[in-house]
Order: sequence, then structure tokens, then C-alpha cells
Amino acid sequence: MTTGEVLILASLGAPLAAAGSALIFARMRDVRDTVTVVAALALTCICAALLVVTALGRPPEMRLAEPIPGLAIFFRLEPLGALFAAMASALYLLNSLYSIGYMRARREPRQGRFYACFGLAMCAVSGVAMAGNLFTAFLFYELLTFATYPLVTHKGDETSRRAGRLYVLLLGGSAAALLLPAVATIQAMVGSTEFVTGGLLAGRMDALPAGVLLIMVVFGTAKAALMPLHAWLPGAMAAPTPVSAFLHAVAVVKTGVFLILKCAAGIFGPEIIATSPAAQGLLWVAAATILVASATALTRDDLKERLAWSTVSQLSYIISGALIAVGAGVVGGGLHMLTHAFGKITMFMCVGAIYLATGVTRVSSVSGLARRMPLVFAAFLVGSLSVIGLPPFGGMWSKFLLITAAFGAEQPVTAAAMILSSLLSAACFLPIVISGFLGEPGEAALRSGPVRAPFLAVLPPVVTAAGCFGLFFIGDWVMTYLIPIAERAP
Amino acid sequence: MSPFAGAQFASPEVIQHAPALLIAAPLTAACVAALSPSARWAWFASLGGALVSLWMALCLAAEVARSGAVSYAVGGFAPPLGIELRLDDLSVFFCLLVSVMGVATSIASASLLRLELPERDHSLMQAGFMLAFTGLLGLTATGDAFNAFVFLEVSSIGTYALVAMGASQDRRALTAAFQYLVMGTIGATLFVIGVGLLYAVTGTLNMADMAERLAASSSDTAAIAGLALITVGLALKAAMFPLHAWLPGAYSAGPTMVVAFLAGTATKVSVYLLIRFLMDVAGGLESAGEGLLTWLIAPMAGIAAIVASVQAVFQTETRRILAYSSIAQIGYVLLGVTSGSVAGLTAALFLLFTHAMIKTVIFLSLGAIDHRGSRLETLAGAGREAPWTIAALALAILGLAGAPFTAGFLAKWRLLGALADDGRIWAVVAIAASSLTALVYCGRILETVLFRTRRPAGATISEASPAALAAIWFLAASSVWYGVDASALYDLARQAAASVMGASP
Amino acid sequence: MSLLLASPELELVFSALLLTLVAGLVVALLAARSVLTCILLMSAFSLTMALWLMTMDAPDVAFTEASVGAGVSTMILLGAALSSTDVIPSLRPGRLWFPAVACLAAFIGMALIVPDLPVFGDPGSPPSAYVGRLYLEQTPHDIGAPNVVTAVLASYRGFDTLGETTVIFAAGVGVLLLLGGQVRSPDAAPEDVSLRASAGSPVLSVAARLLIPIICLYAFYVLAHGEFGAGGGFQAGVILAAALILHALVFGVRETMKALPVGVVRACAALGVLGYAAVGFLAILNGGRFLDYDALLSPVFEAGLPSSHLAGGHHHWGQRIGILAIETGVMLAVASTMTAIFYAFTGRVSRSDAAGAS
Amino acid sequence: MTLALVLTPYVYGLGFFMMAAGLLIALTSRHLIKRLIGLGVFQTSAGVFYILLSKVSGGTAAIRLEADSPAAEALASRLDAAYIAAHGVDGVVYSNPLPHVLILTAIVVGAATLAVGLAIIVRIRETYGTVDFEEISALEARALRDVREDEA
Repeated sequence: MTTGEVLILASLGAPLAAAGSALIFARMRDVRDTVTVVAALALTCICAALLVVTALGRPPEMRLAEPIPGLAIFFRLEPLGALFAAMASALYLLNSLYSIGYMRARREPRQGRFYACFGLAMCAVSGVAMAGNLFTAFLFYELLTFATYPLVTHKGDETSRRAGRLYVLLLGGSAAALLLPAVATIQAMVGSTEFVTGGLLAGRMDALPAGVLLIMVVFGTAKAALMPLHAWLPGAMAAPTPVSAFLHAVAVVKTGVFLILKCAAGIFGPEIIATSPAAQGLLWVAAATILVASATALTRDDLKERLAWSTVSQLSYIISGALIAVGAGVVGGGLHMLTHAFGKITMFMCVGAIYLATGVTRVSSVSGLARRMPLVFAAFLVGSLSVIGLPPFGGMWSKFLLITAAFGAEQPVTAAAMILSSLLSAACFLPIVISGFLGEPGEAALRSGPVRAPFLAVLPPVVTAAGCFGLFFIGDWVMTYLIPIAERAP
Repeated sequence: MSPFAGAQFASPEVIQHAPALLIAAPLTAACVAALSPSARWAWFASLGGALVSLWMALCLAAEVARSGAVSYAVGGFAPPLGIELRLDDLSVFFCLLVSVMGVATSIASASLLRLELPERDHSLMQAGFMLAFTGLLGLTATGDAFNAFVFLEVSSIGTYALVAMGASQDRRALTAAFQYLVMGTIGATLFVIGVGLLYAVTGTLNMADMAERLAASSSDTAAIAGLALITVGLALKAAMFPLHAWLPGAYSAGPTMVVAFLAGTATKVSVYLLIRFLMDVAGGLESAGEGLLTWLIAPMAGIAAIVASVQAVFQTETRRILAYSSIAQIGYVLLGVTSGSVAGLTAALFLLFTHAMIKTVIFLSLGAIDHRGSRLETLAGAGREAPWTIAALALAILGLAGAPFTAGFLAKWRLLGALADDGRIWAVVAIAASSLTALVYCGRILETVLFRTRRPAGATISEASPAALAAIWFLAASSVWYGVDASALYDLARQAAASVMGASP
Repeated sequence: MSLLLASPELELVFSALLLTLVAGLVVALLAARSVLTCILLMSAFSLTMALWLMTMDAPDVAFTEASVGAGVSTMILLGAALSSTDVIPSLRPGRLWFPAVACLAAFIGMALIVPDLPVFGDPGSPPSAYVGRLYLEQTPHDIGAPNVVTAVLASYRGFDTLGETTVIFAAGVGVLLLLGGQVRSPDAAPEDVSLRASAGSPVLSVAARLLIPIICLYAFYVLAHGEFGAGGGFQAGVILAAALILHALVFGVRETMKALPVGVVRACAALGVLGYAAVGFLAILNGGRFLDYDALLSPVFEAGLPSSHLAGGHHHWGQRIGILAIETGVMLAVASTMTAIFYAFTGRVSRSDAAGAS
Repeated sequence: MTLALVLTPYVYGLGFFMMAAGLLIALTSRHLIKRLIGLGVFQTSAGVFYILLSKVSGGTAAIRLEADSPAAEALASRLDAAYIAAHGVDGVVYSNPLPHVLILTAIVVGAATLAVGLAIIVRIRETYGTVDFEEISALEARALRDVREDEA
């Protein structure tokens, strides 16, 4: 077995082991939590190694099993996937620490199941990130849906059960009804579903049927929350904050857009996308999503819901990037995936910390809270600036790249939507920070005594905020790293 | 390559008689069970009969892999005078299906019976179960059309009474059993009239001989009518839409061991006969077999896939949900069968096997935790009280929903791929729509057992017995295993499909 | 039958007329409004059917139809329906039209294929010319029994008959499961279902004591004679059961159950099927195929036996012994299953009567 | 043979009529016992069809006769020699025995079905107090409604 194969197996196995031991040690909380963190740390190291190996130009490959002749569970890394895996594992580590702080402080029940599902979800994310063909990606994509469903319904009340139903129905349903037939059709028509540089279907299929397939793939990947299949995401906010922070700002939604990016680059290829009217139509849908979602975010008073709507909007940036058919679009999409993940997870963690310390969940009640928890609000500010796309934070590079690419591909509508949405984002988040720092201390700020959020709930957002800052400086390196996936793009 | 190629499970003397022993062993077991003084001995007898049959089925699988097809002239008279037991890849596939489900049910049966019926009935229940098992095995093995009718009745007559025995838990079992009896008998009689018409045209009852003579016959109106009657009769037995009305009642009210076994095998074996007659016996009459498949079965199967799934959503009783889901699954299988390609038939057979495993797990585990004809709500929070049983149940339900890494997913995948390949987009749409609906009812069951906590008073749930757990987990684990590495089962299915389509595998 | 009428064509006409009578009884059945009428019509239907079968040269079938259809079936129908003398209400027309149209369509569909079916009485039709004829030609050589129906039933298609016996056994198992819970021991058996008015009548009991052995003897005659003329295990079994039922009617079920407990009856049914299967296993052990009667006797032993009476082959003793053995198994299974069913029904009916009375 | 040609549709028609009538009774009668009787007629009519196939004009029951026995000679006297030579076996024309064997089996199966069906009916009458199909349906519907009301 080569080093690459060992690494791939380990990156699938580590989170699985974490899941298993979380179940076995469900009642011994210290053992359980330690094992989770150790596994996450190991996973981060493994993914870093994978990142390096891929950067050295020796992408590891592995054929796990062949459930159907001619159709294998097959892994092959490439820059985008390695980057995604590394990002997810690093944030998984931070979020595990944060979860321990949050869940213990809240004395949540069923924590064994909680960590087990987290581990399983992370395994699924690794699987998608490393998938060498669409079939494998689909398998792990679906696994992710089922693994996160118990997390959405974690609270067990009627609201969360209803959210869970919507979650499974939209994610599982769209995958079963659109993505699965698309994958099957590709396999039936081309005889393979492998991701190929330049596009598997390029030159093998007419633009019209390929366009139909493209529509099926993009809407079938409802995790990317393109309207009108976005409703599950605000609903999923019923879950505990660590779940919203990691899964619904990073793992689940990014898996969706990652899959779309991979398909755009590896299955359809720039030629088909450039000529297909379907791609043009989807771009308009994405532009509409960007605008409508960020406008809706403005109207939401619940902090988590506001963040969720903003996520819907930001995800469509990445989808647009995938559909622009310019190399810079895909690279920009990949970069935005990274920067938005850091920004949004920071914001979610902050919101959770605020909730722990004060019980505040609404925008209208944050007034003056920053005086009690300045560090958290500072991190929130950094996160929002990055998401808005202002220097000196990572989000700036990706937005810049995407908007330039949109203009370059003569898609002024998309570019305009992105610019306008950035303004809306600013209008959406900055008032929170301003009111937190400058507003009169509200009832909530005065009522509760000096309760402090646990250390483990404050440290991780600060670290990710620092990450947002750091990304500003390594953005260029990331772009260079991602260039190979956009090869052969016009 | 068959996974059994090169395997040898017994001495040549035994293998030589395997086709007869396959059927005679459970028959003997049935008699012994009826003679048994105690429930325990009857259980041993039934377990022994089922195991010997499984052993013989394995021997036959190896033998068929080696030599193509096995023919056994019962009584030493060569066909068409004598009755021939004929096992090719297709029949061996179904032999394995029936005997595996039979063994699993048999292992779990003792503890299931203890929950449902007084001890004095156990030995006769085991005898009836073995008779049904004999009949189904006979159906898969026989090469004689009238002999098939006899085994159809052997498998049914006892079953009617067995289903009615559910009356100790749910009085509706009686009316359901009566309806089952009337419909089953009408089905079998239509079948026998159809065989009579084929006999009138060909003068023979041996299926292979019949196929040859049909291919040579000049006028085929009567033969087509005969095939149509056989199709309708078997459609009744297979609960094919719209002739499915008997099934939900029988499945929801019958005793668990009976329902688990029937759900896994009875309708499946009818599908086998349908394939045998329409694609093999009618092979010479291209217009007839294909016409029936294309214009009668395929549209009905498509409607069944959608309508039955929707009906499943609106049921309140757990077993009824699953019964309607079975009807929809038969629709999927028949869509695959009617696709007219080896890939489609392979996918259909694969789905059929995996679905049999899944449904057996589900019914066995529901019965083992003492949940019968009752409403879904009474299962709320069962996951906490019976974690092992419910975990297997959840795995199986995920398989039913077609979640990845389960055999159910791969089966659906193959089916959709094959149908898309044949350009049957309407069938793909029907299955996709039905799968979506399946997600709703599967989700409902999962949500109830895993995430609900409040339960109406009075319902107690306890973990299944070790024997039942062993059977349940064996099947559940296999269904997951076949979701990752399906090559063994898939190869078997493909060989079977290729043998009936006359293509080289 | 064929000897009665001068012309073969007239024979066909006569047969068609009898069939018209049978169909007429079905029309009457369609219109019948009381359960008792239905049962009696059913009985008459079976009897007429048996007559018709005689005209069709099927004496074996006629025998069975008369004993099973008109005899046993009527009896258990009456047993089950005794307390329900109610008039059958008719179905609402709304519920009726769809099945009626379906049945009519089926009839028309079937009628359309008549031109493609063999002509009535045609000796050259595929069924009569192919395998059917082969049996007639081969039987003396293969089996040696004059009655070709028995040869086919018991030997050529012995496997079918094993299945058929199994069906009967399965029915017995089913009925005992459903109704047998309360007829375990003679003490628990119901008071009596004898002919109450005549219970204890010396004439009847003497007649019965005389008749029962004769009926039993006749059953064994039918069993043994099956090889040469109409008859065989099924018919013998039904007749044997009739003797037992007569005993129960005259002396009371309780007495019969004492003489022949349910457990014994159930065991006999199982043993009958088991015996049949054992013949098959024995053939395998002797190196033949399952149910190959030729393999039952070793050649050395067979050489010492006189050759069979008809076609002088030396290997027919195996067939004769095999046929007799499996027919005995069939008789045992059929007789005990019928008795078990009778026990179950009579036990049950009076039980529910008793419940109603108290 | 002309007479046979006329009779053919008639006898098959009677057989098919019995099938349809039996099926109709089995499907539509309100009384469960009558349903079973209808089922019996339906099964028997399948037998009628088989037996119709077995008849050979001028034939006799399939019990082998020696060609020189008086019975065989009496039979032969009614037929022309050519017919016997073409369709007879060793000088005697027999009807086809195979359908007889099959229908023996079918009759037994019918009796078995009847027995099990009646056993179920007896249990139904004990449980519901009626064997009227519609009354049973009404009772079940009422029971279901009661359960629903209890819950509500």
C-alpha cells in the first residue's frame, strides 16, 4: 500500500473511529471528548499531509471497492479537494473544541450520539472531498445527509422534528430525484463517472442533453441551497449552534458547492458550460438567489436565521463561479469556499457564545452586549468584514476574483448582483456590531449577572477570526495552488 | 463468473440428487414437525429442513455454475413423460433466495411464536411453515408446468390458515386470510387454465418442450390467451397492481414469522414464474411474451410504483406502510423485468433479492419487539428500549429508502441505469417519483423509532431474543455488505438474467 | 360408456347434453338465495359432473368427483353451515357491475379463442396425439399396470401426486390449527353429533357394526384395484374416512375420538406423507432417482419373483410394489386428514352451539 | 366430424360460461360460504376444460385392453379400421389419460381449499357473529372509527 492510500484510508478512518468511540464511551464524557479531539487533531494532520502531497504533484489514488462492475468507490485527490479536506478538518478540530465548551455548558442530552454523528458526517465530507468519480461523491454526499439528520433533530421537539423532515425531504429527495438519475445517466451514456480535467463529457455529448444534466446536477445538489431548494437551511438552524456553525456554514453546504464546482470542472468542462443555454439560465437563478437571500437576511431578527440567509446568498456566489466558464471563476469559487467558511463559522461561534453567556438570540437585543464580551464581538466583526469582502481579510480576494471573472465572461448581471449583495451584507451585519459596541445596554445586558461564556466557546472563534486575517495574506498562494483545476479553461 | 464456480459443497452422490432433496427435505421436516411432541422438537425439525434445503441450494448453485443447468428426472422417467426438475441460473438464484429467507425465518421462529401463539399450536405452525417453504422451493425447481400449479397450491393452502392464525392478536386476520384464500385460489386457477391452453396447443406439460413446440406452432391465439391467463393469475399471486388488494390485509394481520417469510419470498417466486413463462416458455412467440410484458405489465408496474408508494404514506399502521411499500417494490422489479435488456433484468433480480432481505429484517424485527398490527406511534422511542433490534430495523429502513452504502441503493442505481440505457425515461421518472415518496414514509418510521419519546400508554417493547437477533443481524449486515461490495450477488443475478435472455453472461 | 351408444358421434352429443345439465345447475346456483340450496345445488352439480365424466371416459375422475365433490365436500359444507340457514341478501348493484363486466369480458375473450382450440373428440389434437398417446404406448413396457391413469398418476407423475398429498396434508394442518385447539382429548370433545333422534337405536347400531367393516374392506379393495380399474389411494382414503364418519354419526363423535384420538389421526396424516416420501428416499438409497420404483427391489431379489401378468417384463414388481406403497401412503394421509377435518368441524360447531345455549 | 365441429364451440362455451359464472359468484356474493361454492365451481370448470381436451371420439377409458378381448372387439366394431390404425394403440382407441390425472389432482386441491376456507369461515362466524361480507366490513369500519374517537 502506498503512502497516499494509507493517508486516504486514514482520513476516512479517523472520523469513523471518533464516531465509534463516541458511541462506545457515550457515558464517559471525558474519555469521549478527548477521543473526539484527538481524532480531529489526527485528521487535521493527515489532511495537511494530503495537501502537501498533492501540492508536490503526486495526487494519491485509491480504489476501495467495486460494488458494481465498472463502477468503483474510487478516490483521487486534486488541489480543490485537498484544500477542501484540509479546511474542513481544521475547522472540525476547532469546532470540536467549541462543541465541548458549548454542549457541556448547556448540559445537552444525548451527547454520545451527537459526537458520533459528527464523526460520521466528517467521514462523509472527507469522502466527497477525495472522491475520484461522481458515483463515490454521490455516495458520501448522501451519507452526509443521513448522518446530519439526527443532529438537526437533536432537540427532539416538534420544531426540530419538522425541520428534520424538511431537511431530509429536500436534501435526500432532490438527490434521489435529480442527482441520482443524472449520475446514472452519465454512467449509462459515457460508461464512467470519473472526474477528468477538462470535463468528462466534453466532446462526448451534445450541449442540449448535457445542459439538462447540468440542471439536474445543480438542483440535485440541494446542499448548495440554490433557490428554490434553499428552505432547509434556515430550518436547520433549529439544531444546536455547533451544528449550525460547522455543518451548516461549512461542511454540509460547502460539500454541496464543492460538488458543483467539481462537476463543472471535472464532468461538464468549460466548453459545455460556455455554450449551454442551461448554464446561462442557472446563472440568472444564482444571481436572483444572491440578491433575494441577502435581502431576506436583512429582515430577519433571529441571529442564526440571519446568518443562514446570508449563507444561502454566499453559496450562490460559488455556484456562479462554477458556471461562469472562465478559469478564474472556478478558482474564485474555490477560494470563496475557503474564505466564507472561515468567516461564517466565526460568526456562528460568536452567536453561540453570546447565547451561552446572555441567552440573547435576537438582533434587537444585542444592544450594548459587546461591553461584556468584547473579544467575541471583535471576532464577529472580523468575520462579518471578511464575509462582506473588505480588506484586510480573506473574503476580499475571493469576491474580487469572482466579480472580475463575471465581468470577464460578460456576465454583468451576475457581477452586479454580487456587488449589490455585498452592500446588503454590510447593511445586514455591521449594525449588529455597531449596536453591540455602541448601543445602550439593553435589558438583557443588564439583567444577567457576570456570567462568562466558557473558555472553550470563546477561543475557537478568535482563532478562526485570526484565520480570516491570515487568509488575506496567503490568498495568492491558494489561487496558485488551485490553478490546475481550471486548466484548459478559456 | 459465478461466485460458486469451482465450489463443491457435498459429495457427487449427494449433488446428483440435490434437486429432489431440496424439496423432499423440508417436506419431511414438515411431517416430523407435525409429529413432534413439543414445540422445541418442531423447531429443530423446521430448522433442520431449512438448513438442508439451503445446503442443497448451495450444492446446486455450484453444480449449475459448473455445468450450466441441472436436470433431474423424478421417478427415472425422462421428460416429457416424467416430471423434470430443472435448475438453471435463474432458478438457482430463486432457490437461494427462498432458502436463505427460510433459514433466517426458521431461526427466529421459535421466539416469535412464543410471543404470539399458545404453545400447543407451535408444532403445527412449524409444519405449515415448512409446507409453504417446500412449495416455494418446488416452484423454483420444477420444470413442469402442471407441477408448478401443484406446488403453487402446496405453498398457498397452508399459508392461508397460517395467516388466519394472526387472529389471536388481530381479528382482521380472519377476513384478510379469507380474501387471500379467494384471490390466491382464483390466481392459481387462472394459472392452471392458462397451462391448460398451452397444453391444448402443444400437447406437453414440460416447460422446455412447451417452449420448443410453441416456437414451431403456426397459430398462436390460444397460446397467447393461455399466457395472458397465466400472467393475470401470477399477477394476482405477486400482488401486482391493480390485483394487490389482498396483500396489505394479509401482511398486516398475519403472525410475524409467516409474514416475514411471505414478504421475503412468496411474491418474489411468483415473479420468477412470470419471468419463466413470459421470457422462457413464450420465447418462441416473440409477439406474445413481449407484448404482454410491454403493454400489460410495464404500465401497471409504473402505476404501482407511484400509487402504492403514495398509499403507503397515508397508512397509520406500521405493517400496512410496509405492505404498500412491497407492492411498489414489485412494481420496480417488474419495470426492470420488462425493460427487455439483460442489464434491466439483472437489476430487477438484484433488487428483488436485496428487497427480500430488507423486508424480512423489517418484519422479523417488528415482530421480535412485539409490535404487530398496531399503529406507528406505539413504536415511539423504541430505539432506547431495544437498541440492537432497532438498529437493524433502521439499517433496513435506510436500505428501503435507498440510502447509499446499503444494498437497496445499489439495486435502485442499477435499475435506473439500465432503464435509462434502454431509453425508458418514463420508467425512470416513475421510480424516481416513487423513491421520493418512499423517503417520506421511511423517514416517518425512522423518526418515530429513533427520535420520538412520548408513547401512548400500554405498549411495552423489549429486545429481541438472541436467536432472532442473530437472524436479523445476519440479513441486515449482508444488506450493508452488498451495498459496498455486491459483486457476488450481482454476478449471480447477471448469470441468471443472461441465462433467461439467452445471452452469454 | 362407449359401449352403450352405437355411434361415436352420438356419444359426443350425449356428453354435450349432460354438460348442458351441469351448466344449468350453475345457472341455478347463480340465482340461489339460501345457503342450504347452494350446498345442495353444489352437491347435485358434483354428481352430474361425475356422470358427465363417465361419458368422457374418465371413470377415475368421476369416482373422485363423486366421492370428494358430492360426498366429502357436501358433508363439510353442511357441517360448517348447519347453523346458518339465513337467506343471502343480494349485493348492491353498484358493487355488482364491475365484476360482472369483468367476468363477461373474460367469457367473451375466452370464446374468441375457440377456433384455435382442438376440435372436440379429435384424436389428432396435440394433447391426444403427443404425450397422452406416449403414455398409452409406454405403460405396458414401463409400468405394467393396465390402468394407464394409475400408471401416470402414481409413477410417471408420482411427484405431482406427492405434491397433491402434501396439499391435503397442508389442508389438514390448516384446519387443525384454526379449529383444532379445542378437540384435543375425547373428554373435551363435544357431547355428540350423532343423529340425535335415532341415537341408541339398535337397528342402526347393528347395521353400522356390519357396514363399517365392509366399507373398510371396500376401501382396501379400491386401493388395491387402482392398478387395474378405476380407483386408487384418494378414493380409498375418502371411503375409509366415510367409514369413520359413519361411526361418529351413529355412536357419537366422542366414542370415535376415544377409539381414534385426534393426536393419532394427526400422526397418521403425517406418517402417510412421510411414507410416500420414504419410498422416494428408498429409491435414492438403492441407486435410483427419487421415486424411481424400479430401483426399489434389487435385481437379485426381483429375479426370484414371477413375472408380471400383462407384459412379461421382469422389472415390473418394483413398480407394482412402489405404486401400492405410495397409494397406501396417500390413503393414510387422505383418510386421516378427512377425519381430522371432520373432528375439527363437528367439534367446533357444537361447541359454539353450546356457547350460544348457555 | 361435422357434428363434432358444431359441438366444439358449444361445449367449450359451456365450460367457459361455468368459469365466468363461478368467478362471478366468488367475487360478488355477500355470503362467504356461497363465495367458496363459487370458487369451487370455478375450479371445477378448469377441470371441465382439461377433460374436454382428453376426449377422443370413439375412444374408451384408458384402461388397457388386449386387442382380441371381447370388449376391445365390441369397441372396434363401431369404428373403421383406418381410424383405429391411425389413432389406436395396439388396436384399441383410448381417450387421453393425462388430463384425467391432472384433474384428479385439481379436484383434491379444490377440496383442500374448501376445507381451509370453511375453517376460516367458522372462525369468522365465531368472531363476528355473521358471515355476511358487508356486515363484517361495516363492523370493521365501526371498530376503526371507535379507535379513532378514543384517541381523539
